[in-house]
Amino acid sequence: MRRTALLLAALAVALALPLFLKNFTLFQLTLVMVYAVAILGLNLLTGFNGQFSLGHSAFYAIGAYTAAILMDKFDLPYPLTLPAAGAACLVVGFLFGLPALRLEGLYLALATFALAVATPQILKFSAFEDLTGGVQGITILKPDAPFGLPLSQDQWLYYFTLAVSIVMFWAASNLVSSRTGRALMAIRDNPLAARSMGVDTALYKSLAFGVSALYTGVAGALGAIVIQFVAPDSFTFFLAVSFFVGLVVGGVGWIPGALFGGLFILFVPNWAEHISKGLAWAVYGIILILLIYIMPSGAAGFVRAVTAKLQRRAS
Amino acid sequence: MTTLLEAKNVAAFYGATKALHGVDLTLEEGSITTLLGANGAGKTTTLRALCGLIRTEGEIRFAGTRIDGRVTEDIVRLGIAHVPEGRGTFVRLTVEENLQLGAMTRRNRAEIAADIERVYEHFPRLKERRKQQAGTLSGGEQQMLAVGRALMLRPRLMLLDEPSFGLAPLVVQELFEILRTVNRESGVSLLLVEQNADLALEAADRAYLIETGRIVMAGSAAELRADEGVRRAYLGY
Amino acid sequence: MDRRTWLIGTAATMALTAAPAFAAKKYDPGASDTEIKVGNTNPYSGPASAYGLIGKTIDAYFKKVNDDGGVNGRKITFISYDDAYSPPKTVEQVRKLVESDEVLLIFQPLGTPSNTAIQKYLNGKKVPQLFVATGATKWGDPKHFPWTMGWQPNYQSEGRIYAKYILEHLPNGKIGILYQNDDYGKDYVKGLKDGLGDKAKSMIISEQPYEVADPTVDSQIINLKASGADVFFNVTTPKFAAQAIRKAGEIGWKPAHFLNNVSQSVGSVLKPAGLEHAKGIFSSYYLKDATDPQWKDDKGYKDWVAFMDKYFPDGDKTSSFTVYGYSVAQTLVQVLKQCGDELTRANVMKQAANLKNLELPMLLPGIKINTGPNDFFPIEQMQMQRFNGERWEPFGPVMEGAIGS
Amino acid sequence: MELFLNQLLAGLATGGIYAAIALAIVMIYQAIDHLNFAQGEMAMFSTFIAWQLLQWGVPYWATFFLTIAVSFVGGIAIERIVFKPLKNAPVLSHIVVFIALFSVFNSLAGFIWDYSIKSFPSPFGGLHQVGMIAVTLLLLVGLYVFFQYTRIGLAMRAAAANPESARLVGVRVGWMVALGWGMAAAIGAVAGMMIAPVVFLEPNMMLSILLYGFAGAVVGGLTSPGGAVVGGFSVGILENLAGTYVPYVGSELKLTIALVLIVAVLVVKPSGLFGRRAVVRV
Repeated sequence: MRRTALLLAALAVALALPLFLKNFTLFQLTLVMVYAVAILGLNLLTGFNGQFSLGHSAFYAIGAYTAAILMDKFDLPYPLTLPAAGAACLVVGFLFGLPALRLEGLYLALATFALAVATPQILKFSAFEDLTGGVQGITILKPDAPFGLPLSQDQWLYYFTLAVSIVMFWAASNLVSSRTGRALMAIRDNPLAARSMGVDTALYKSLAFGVSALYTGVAGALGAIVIQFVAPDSFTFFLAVSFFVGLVVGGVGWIPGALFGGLFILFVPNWAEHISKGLAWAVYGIILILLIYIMPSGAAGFVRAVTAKLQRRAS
Repeated sequence: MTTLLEAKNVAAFYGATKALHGVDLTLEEGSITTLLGANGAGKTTTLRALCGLIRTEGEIRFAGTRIDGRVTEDIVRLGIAHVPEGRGTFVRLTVEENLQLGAMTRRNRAEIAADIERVYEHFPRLKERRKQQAGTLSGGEQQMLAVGRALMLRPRLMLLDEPSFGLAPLVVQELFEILRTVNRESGVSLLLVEQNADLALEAADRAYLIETGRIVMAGSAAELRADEGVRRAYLGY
Repeated sequence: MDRRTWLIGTAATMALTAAPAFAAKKYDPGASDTEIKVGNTNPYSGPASAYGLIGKTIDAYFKKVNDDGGVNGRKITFISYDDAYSPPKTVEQVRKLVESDEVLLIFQPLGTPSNTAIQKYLNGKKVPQLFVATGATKWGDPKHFPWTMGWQPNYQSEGRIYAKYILEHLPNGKIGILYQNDDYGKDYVKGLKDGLGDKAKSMIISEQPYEVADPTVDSQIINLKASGADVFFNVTTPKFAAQAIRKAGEIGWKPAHFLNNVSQSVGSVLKPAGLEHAKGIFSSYYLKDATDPQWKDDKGYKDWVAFMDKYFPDGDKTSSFTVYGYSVAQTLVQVLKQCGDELTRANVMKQAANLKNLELPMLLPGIKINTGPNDFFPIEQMQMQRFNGERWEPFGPVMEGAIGS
Repeated sequence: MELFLNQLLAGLATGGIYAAIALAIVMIYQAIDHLNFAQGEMAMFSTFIAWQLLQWGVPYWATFFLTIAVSFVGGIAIERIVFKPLKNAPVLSHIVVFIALFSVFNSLAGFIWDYSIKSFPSPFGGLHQVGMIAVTLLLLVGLYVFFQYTRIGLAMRAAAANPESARLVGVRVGWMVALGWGMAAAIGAVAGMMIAPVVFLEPNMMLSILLYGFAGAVVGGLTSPGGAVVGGFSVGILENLAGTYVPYVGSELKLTIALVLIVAVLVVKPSGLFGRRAVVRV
């Protein structure tokens, strides 16, 4: 009951924000949601299935390019590009998950990292240039609010992204508490036991990769629409590393953590730059270390500790 | 006889969970003492508490010095060798390297080499396999290696956590024979945690019974053996 | 600023904007009686962070301008953010500059992808995207993007200048190309090919790309030598240029070597590569190389050194980026001066498109900045030069790449 | 044929770079059971310290050993200050801290020494790349002797393999980990000073080299210093030959091809070519 009330309150605040905030701030919050969905995808893989990835920028890029190409070359309306991007990434993720089955822990982290590093090079590859725009990338148009709604483009995109994010988060929490979710977690916690209980670990692990990629791909498509531009330089391995940082800072295996992660990777670098321009990334690094020092398990652990304390006091 | 180790009202914790609730123990120099109890009663925890592997409260003295709150590495240097549950074998290192590690706190190379030879005398099979990866040894051999490694410290006290676990009866007999020899010849005191109470009581001078983190009975091995409750619960006759 | 230049600039202002100069004060966001806010993004971190030096130099130069009394009595507030060479970050930072900091104009955002990402936004908002720090050709398109203007000679025209020279002097040359696999590298190659025209196919016998992520370009140089090329078109950024020059020298490959001007710095490229390997290299340039001893008594050079010593003492005087930042900042100051009291975004663009024969102290002698309503390419001239083992020797006339105008 | 030989030699030379850094990676992996993503940046930072000493007029070999000493102490300090308090934090949090260190070192180097390239001298003159390979092999032999034949080397191996058992025989595990950091930093410093003359010194010089170093270490097997060296050389050669001989896509997708091959190796042999999986009987 309390949880529902909390969620409804949060939703009310989210819906009301555009009335008070500048377009620029809304744009930033839109990006936060985009990143949150991407991190959620990573969380489904790492947090709930125990597989590492330092390569999710690749799926984000595939989602973004799918959306951009469909809009630019085939004039597909932008809302339809999201399912297309998701489907494309589901397939690619699943296929990548197959060889990844053989790899564990660090080796998987490295294989995915390699994927992240190779992504910009593949996007630039001259044979695909007609489609991808090569090194120049693709510029796309920013959508106006439909049905003559009296909203600015930024306000409309904020609501659009909010709606998509809610659906994605809702689906994720349902997935996690379903039979499939339990199988995924059983694999994470004890692969041998899961197998002996009759869980097809290979299938589920590849599927986890696919679903995770789907989430990140949808985020990529949203990101492309919000930024209005895709180019190889937008999808370097720094992006993959950012997602990873967002995942850990938010809390591995905790769905709302993705939102914390999104806020962190968007705003903290800006604060760091505000504190010292020359040493911005040193400041960022130190903030990160201190944060891990204070909350070793990210926001998830922190929130759990606080609620536990409150409950203890209440009882 | 002098007191070698004395624990007073020792509590121990895994994280925030209290696992021992005030354990009192006294070990005499040169004795064999056994700690009996059911699964999960706190036997292993007691051993881990004595050598500083987990957080404790209360007082522990070894040969007169307080050792509670000190780090394991320092406690080891005072002469307490712990043969842990699961034997703690360094599986990727060779048998001989495992033994050398046992003497990590000692400096005199000649003495160490001599001691390795003595361990090989006790356990000739280890000598045959000295260059082998320790992980390739059988369970009994690994247990012997663990005891050998502990001996390399030249300890005053050895803590043994279920040395008979998973071993064939003949091997167990052989192992206990050697333990008794070591106790007799080198004067090493032993604290023995065992599931096999019969075996332990036969070897021991003194015995403690632990239940849910508390010592519920203490006395000579003979006394415990004679106790009706102990007999029914732990000796099974 | 050099007095003569200032006079020319002022004369131009007087002649062409006489009427508006006396008009009433008019301001757009970011301008007031006391202040002009100028926004900028630069990669201060990430793989392209070497370019961050440009932003720092501009910042230092505006401090000097402010110390000297500002522009028409107004101080310049320079707000520069890090975009780490990542287009989404550029979009975010530029929107922050426009919507939150409310700058009058965006000046010198760096990088082709970054500028592409913000071009539509800024043109939609009618905010000047002035003197962008990239040499792509697409920045001079006033018909479609009247709020966007480049500054430096574009890469393609530089490529054409080399093509012209090769056709004239090495008509039977076999050309090998090393280029960075991005927009910058590909623009150069396109310029060269366009310049060679029909002969491009037969003359170019090997093209070797490299990635910024490659540790070295040794392998590519070996392939180029093996291809039998005797003309080497070297389209590389400083680190790789130094590697390429050294490797070619080490393996005894001695082609006619054309080096793009991005990497012509004596101090930070040719010297690390080994001056003996660099001897005989051709390049073309528009700025004075601060490490070239021939300028040591030059008034413009000495002023620049005085500026660096006072306002940017930590700045790298061997890098061409500090000279670049200094000169482009001077160009903006000229535009703002011409704006007089009418500091509107429209007038900024109008004056930027109204630079006539502007000479700057660190531009090579004979190179002038010219713009017009249909000419959004401020610098189009370059001077061919050859390295004599110690310094660059100019030869031939000032050349025009002639594209777009 | 001549082209092939030249590419092979060039690949061997770049492979030497990867091998050196792969060795440092494996070192720290042995000590702490993690891949240190800040390894390259630490090496870069050490090299800048060396460069600064040279600028101040310190002779080359004095600089060389002074830098190694400073890096060794620095590595230990990092472990004591940053990681010791976090020893109970989850693995993923550790990786984030590596990323944080990466940012700190990169940013700090750029702030102090700026981002333009600097040439770094070689003690071997024209034969630098031969010298570099020799130094790498020397390091490898030195490490082998250290780990195989010294007590402290044995203690380090024990601490990495089974920390609790190691404590029970009196090994000061915390200090062994710190020592591992120190050694990794010192080896990184040597690698940096050997690599910088080839690629020029600047804050981002290790970015891609680290990746190739990882690849080399993984191909060779993370548990084997010798494997790391072989792996590093193979990656270097592979990359050059792919760039030269794979038609059409080779030159443009050189990096991608190399990475695909590495992943392929992993799929076939998940613990690398020379890596060991622990043999355990219960």
